[in-house]
Amino acid sequence: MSVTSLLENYSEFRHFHPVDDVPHNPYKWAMSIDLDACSGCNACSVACYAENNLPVVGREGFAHGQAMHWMRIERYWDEDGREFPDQGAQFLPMMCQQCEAAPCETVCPVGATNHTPDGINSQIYNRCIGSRYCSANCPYKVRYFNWYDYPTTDNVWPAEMNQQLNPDVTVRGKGVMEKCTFCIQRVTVAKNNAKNEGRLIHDGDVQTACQQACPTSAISFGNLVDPESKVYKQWKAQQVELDKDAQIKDKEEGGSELRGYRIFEELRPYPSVMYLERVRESAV
Amino acid sequence: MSKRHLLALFSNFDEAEAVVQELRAVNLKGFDADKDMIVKSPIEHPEVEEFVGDKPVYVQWFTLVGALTGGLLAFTLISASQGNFFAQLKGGKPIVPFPPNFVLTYEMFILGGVYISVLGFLICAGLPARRSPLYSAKVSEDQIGILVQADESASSSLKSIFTKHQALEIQEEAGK
Amino acid sequence: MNDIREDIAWAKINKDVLKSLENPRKLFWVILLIAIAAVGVAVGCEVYQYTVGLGVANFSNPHVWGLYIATFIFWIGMSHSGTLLSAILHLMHADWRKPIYRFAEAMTTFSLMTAGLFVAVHLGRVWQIYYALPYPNGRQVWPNFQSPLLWDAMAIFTYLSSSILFLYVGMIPDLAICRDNMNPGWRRKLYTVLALGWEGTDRQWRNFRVTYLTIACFLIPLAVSVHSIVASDFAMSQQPGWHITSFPPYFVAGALYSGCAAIITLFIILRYVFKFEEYMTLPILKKIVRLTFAIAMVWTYLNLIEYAAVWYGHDQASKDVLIQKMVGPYAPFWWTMNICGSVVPFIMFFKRFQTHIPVLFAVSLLLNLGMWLERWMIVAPTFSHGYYPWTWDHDQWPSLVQWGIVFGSFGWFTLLFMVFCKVFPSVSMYEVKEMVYHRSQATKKLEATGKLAASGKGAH
Amino acid sequence: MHRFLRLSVLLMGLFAAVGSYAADAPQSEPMTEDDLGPAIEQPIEFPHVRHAKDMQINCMYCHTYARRSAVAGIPPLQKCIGCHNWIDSVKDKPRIKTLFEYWEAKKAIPWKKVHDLPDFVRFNHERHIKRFYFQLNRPVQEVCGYCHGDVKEMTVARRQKLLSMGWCVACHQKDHPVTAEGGTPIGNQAYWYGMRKPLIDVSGIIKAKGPNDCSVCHK
Repeated sequence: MSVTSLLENYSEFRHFHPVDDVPHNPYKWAMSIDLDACSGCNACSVACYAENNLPVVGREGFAHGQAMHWMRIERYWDEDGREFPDQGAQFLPMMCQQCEAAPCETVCPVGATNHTPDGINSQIYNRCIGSRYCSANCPYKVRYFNWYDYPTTDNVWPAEMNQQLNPDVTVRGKGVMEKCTFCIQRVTVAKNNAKNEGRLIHDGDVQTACQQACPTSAISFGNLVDPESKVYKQWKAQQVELDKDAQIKDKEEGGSELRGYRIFEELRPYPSVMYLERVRESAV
Repeated sequence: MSKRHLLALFSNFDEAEAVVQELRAVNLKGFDADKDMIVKSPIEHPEVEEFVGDKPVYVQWFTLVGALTGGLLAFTLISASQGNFFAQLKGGKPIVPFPPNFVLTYEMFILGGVYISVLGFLICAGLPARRSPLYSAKVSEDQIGILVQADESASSSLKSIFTKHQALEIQEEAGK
Repeated sequence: MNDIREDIAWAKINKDVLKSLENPRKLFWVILLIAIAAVGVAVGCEVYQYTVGLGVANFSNPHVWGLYIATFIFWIGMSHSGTLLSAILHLMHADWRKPIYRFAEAMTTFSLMTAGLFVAVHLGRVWQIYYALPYPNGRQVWPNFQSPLLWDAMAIFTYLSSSILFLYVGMIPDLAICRDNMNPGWRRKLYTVLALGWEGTDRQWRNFRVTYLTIACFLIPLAVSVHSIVASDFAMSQQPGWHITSFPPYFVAGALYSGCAAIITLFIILRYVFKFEEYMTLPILKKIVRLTFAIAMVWTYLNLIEYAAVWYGHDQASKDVLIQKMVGPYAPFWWTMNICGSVVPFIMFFKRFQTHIPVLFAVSLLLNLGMWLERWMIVAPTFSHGYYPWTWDHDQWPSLVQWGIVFGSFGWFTLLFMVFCKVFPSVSMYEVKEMVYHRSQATKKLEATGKLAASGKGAH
Repeated sequence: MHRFLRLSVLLMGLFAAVGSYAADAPQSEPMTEDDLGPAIEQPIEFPHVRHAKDMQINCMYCHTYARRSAVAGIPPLQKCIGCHNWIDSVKDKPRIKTLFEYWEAKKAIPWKKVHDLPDFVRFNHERHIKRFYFQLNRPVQEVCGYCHGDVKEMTVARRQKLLSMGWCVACHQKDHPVTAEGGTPIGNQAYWYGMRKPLIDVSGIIKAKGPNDCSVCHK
C-alpha cells in the first residue's frame, strides 16, 4: 500500500464500523450468557485461569485489587423486603465485552489493541507499553494489568506448574495489559482447520474455555453471522442487534417478555455479549 | 586596494545618528555607506533601524515555508501510514480519521514553523560567525559602535568625522 | 512607584546580573543540596519500581492511574505561564515582563522536562517506549495516531523544543555579554560557543526582532493547544467526571494559574538568592500578583461552570462522581483544593498583601498545592466511582514509592532551574536596558511637553 | 552564508525523503543474500545440498509435519536410519557413523533450532503449505524458500530471511492469486484482510492479501 493506492482507495478507508456498508463476513464472534442458568459457581473463571495462563496473585494481591481474573463473577444483592437477604443474590459473569466500537482501541498510543475482521477486540501483549489508558477508558473495567512480573514470582507459578501452562498463549511479563480474548487461540485453530478443509467454521467447532466449563451451559459462544448458530438464534429471539444502542423491549410499555440486554449499550460501544435477564426467583 | 577597518564608539544614539547621517552624505573614494558601515548597539533599537535605513528581513519566508512543510509532512505521513500499516480498525472509527490527524498536523505546523524560523534567523543574520576584526566589549555594555571599512586614503577623513561627534574611542586596524 | 529605576546605568545592569552567575547567597547552595537529596529519593524509588514492577506504587486494577498522571499534568500546566509572560506579554508590549521573563521561560522548559519524566515513570514497560515513536521500522507498524496520548507526546515535544529554542534565541545577546565579560575558563568557552559570534550589528538585531516575534506568535497557540490536548486525554475518554466539554479551557486556565503562582514563588526565591532586588522590584511583583488574581478568578469561574454543567446535566454517573468527590474518601482533598484555588487568592485582593513577600510566598505555595490537588482530584475519583459498580468499593492510596517520586520531581525541577540560573543570566540584560531606555525616553518626552513634573532623568 | 543555504536545502530534502520513504515504500528485504543469520553448530553437519538438490528429495519427505500442523518438525532418527541403513556406499563416512552412534545409543539427535521465532508468535506451516503448494501448485522448494531461503544450496541450514514482523507483513500485503476452488478467500473475508475487495486483474485472476489482524500471528 502506498500513497498512490491510498488515494485511489481512499473511500474504502473511510468506512465506519459496525455500520452496515461493511458487514462482518463471514465471522462475527459473539456470546450470550443466560443469567437465569448461572449459578455463580465460578467454574468459568477457573477454566479461564487454566486456559489463558492467568497468574494467581494470592490473598494479598487480591486484597490490593490486583487480581487478574479475566472472567469474574460479580455478586449483587436484591434485598428489598426479603426475610433472608441472601436469597436475593444474583450473579453476573463479567469479561471483556469485545465491543464493536471499543473505547479502549482508539486510545492506545501504540495500537496494541485492535479490532479484528471477525469482531474480536484483540490484545497484542508484545506491543503493549503499559500506558494503561485502555483500562482507564474501559467502561466495564475488564482490563487487567500485570503489576508485577508474575512469571518470575515463585508463589504464582511454582516450578512444577510450568508444564501446565498453555503453549498457545503468551505468558505475560510485567507492565502488560491483558484481558479476555474470547479464547482467540481456539478460534484461530478452528479457523485454520476450516480453511484447510475449504469450509466455514460450523457452530460448535470452537468453544471458549468458560463455555466448556460451565455446568449449566449458561454461556454460548458462536458466529453471529451464521444463521445456524445458537448465538444467532438467541440474539434474534431476543431482538438484540449488534449495531443498535437501545433495546426494543425497553421501549415497550408495561414490560416485555424479552430478556436480552447488553450492558452500557447507551454508551455505544456496541458490545458483543448479550445477557439474558434472570427470571428465576430463588425464594419461590 | 587594501581596505582597513575603523571602529568608533559613541555614548548615545543621537550622536551615532548624526555620524551615520554624515557618513551617508560624505563622498569619499573607496567608502560606500550602504555597504561598508555597520552599526552595533547593545539593545534592539528601532531608532537605529530608522537612521540606518529600512532593510528587508526575510525570516518570515522561512517561517512560511517551514510551517507549510511541517504541516504537509505531518498530514501525509500520518494519513499514509494509517492506510499503509496493515489497515487496522480501531474503535469503529475510519482507518484514516480526520480529527486526530488535524491535531497532529497542527502541532507539526508549529514545529516546522519554529524550527525553520530559527534556521532562517541563523541564515539571515549570518550566524554563527567569527567576530569582526575590530571588536569592543563596550558595545555589549552601553555604547554604540560604528564599524566602517574604507580605503586607507579615506580613513583620516572618517576619523575626523568620528572625533567631531565626540567619539569616545576610535580603534583602527593595524596597517599592512 | 516605577517598575524599575530609570537612571540605572547600563554598565551596572551588566555588572549586577553577571554577579549573579558568580556569587549567589548561601541559600542557593542549601536549596541545591535539598534538591539533590530529593532527586536521590526519587531515583531510589524509581529504580525499585522499575525492577519490581508498578505494583509497588500500589496501583490496583480499576485504579490504573494515580499521582504520576496527576503530577504530569501539574508540571505541564506549570510550564504555561512562562509562555504567558514571554510571548503573550511580549506581543502586548507589556515591558514590565522584561526583567522576569527569562526565568519564567526557564521554568517552562524545566517543568516540561520534569513532566516528560513522568511519562517514563508511569509506563509499565518504559524500555519499549520507542514503540510510540512514529518512525519507519522493521516491524512495519506505526503508533496509533488516534490516541490522545500520542497527541500529547507530539504536543509536548513541540512545546519543549520550541520553548528551548525561544529561550535560547532570546538569550543570544546576553550570552554575548557574558562572553565579553567572563574570565577565561570553561564558562567563557561555553558562552563563546553559544553566543554564535553575536555582535549586536543592525542586521543581527533586525532579524533577531522578527524571529523572536515569530516564535512568540507560534508559541501562544501552541501553549493553548498543549494543555487542551492534555485535557483531551480526559475529555476524549468516556468516563464520568472526565468526559466534560469545558475541560480544555479549564485546563488552560488552571495551567496559567499554577504557573503564575509558581512564578511568584520563584520570583521571591530568585530575588533573594541572586540579589536581584533592583530588577525584580516590588511593583513588578504587584503586577504579577494582580495578573495571578485575575487568572484565579477565571479558573474559579471555569471550575464552577464544570460543577454546574455536571450538576444540571443529564448524566447521573458524572453527578455521582461529583458527589463522591464532595463527601467520599477524597472529600478532604477536594475541599482543600477548592479553598486553596478559589478562596486563598482573595488574600491577593488586598493591596497591602500584594507586595508583602512572606504572605505572598505562603499564598503562592498554597495556590500550587491547590492546583496540584485539582489535578489529582480530576484523575483519581473517576477510577473509584466510574460507570461500573464493581469498582465502587475499591479504594486505593498511593504508596510511599509514588509519593517519593512525586516529591523527587520537585527536587529535579529545582535542581535544573537553580543550575540554569547559576550558569545563565536569569535576568535579561539587554531587555532591561531597553526597558530603562524606553522608560527614560518616554519620561523625557513627557517632560518636554510639560505634562509631568520631573521625577527622573534619562539614562544618558 | 552559502553553507547555511546548503544546510537548509539538505534539511528540507531530508524531511521530504523521510516523509516519502516512510509513506510510500514498504520495506522489502533489507537483508541481502550474504547477510545470513548466525551460524549454528549442529550435532551432525547435515548436508541439505546432497538431499534436496542432488537427490531431489521433497522437503516434506523429512519435514513431514509441515503440511499437517503448525510446526514443520525435524525428522525422527528412525527416518534417517530408514534410508541410510540401505545405503552402503556412504556408511563409512564420519557423519553417517555419528548418525549410527546415536542410533545404537538409542538417543535422539539434539538438533538445534535455526529458524527460531519469538514465543509470542504463532506461525502456521500448514496454512502456508496448503495455500501455496497445494492450491497454487508452486514448486515445494520455492514455497519453503519464501521463508527459509535457498536451503537446497546449504549444508547446515542457516537463516537467510529476516523473519522480522515487517518482513512478514510485506508479504501479507502483496496480492497473491487465489485459486477458484477451495481455500482463501472464503466469503468476503479477503475484503477485510486488506480493507479492500479481492482484486481481479486483466487476465481475470482473483488476487487477495494475507490475513492482517494482529491476533492471527500474535499469541
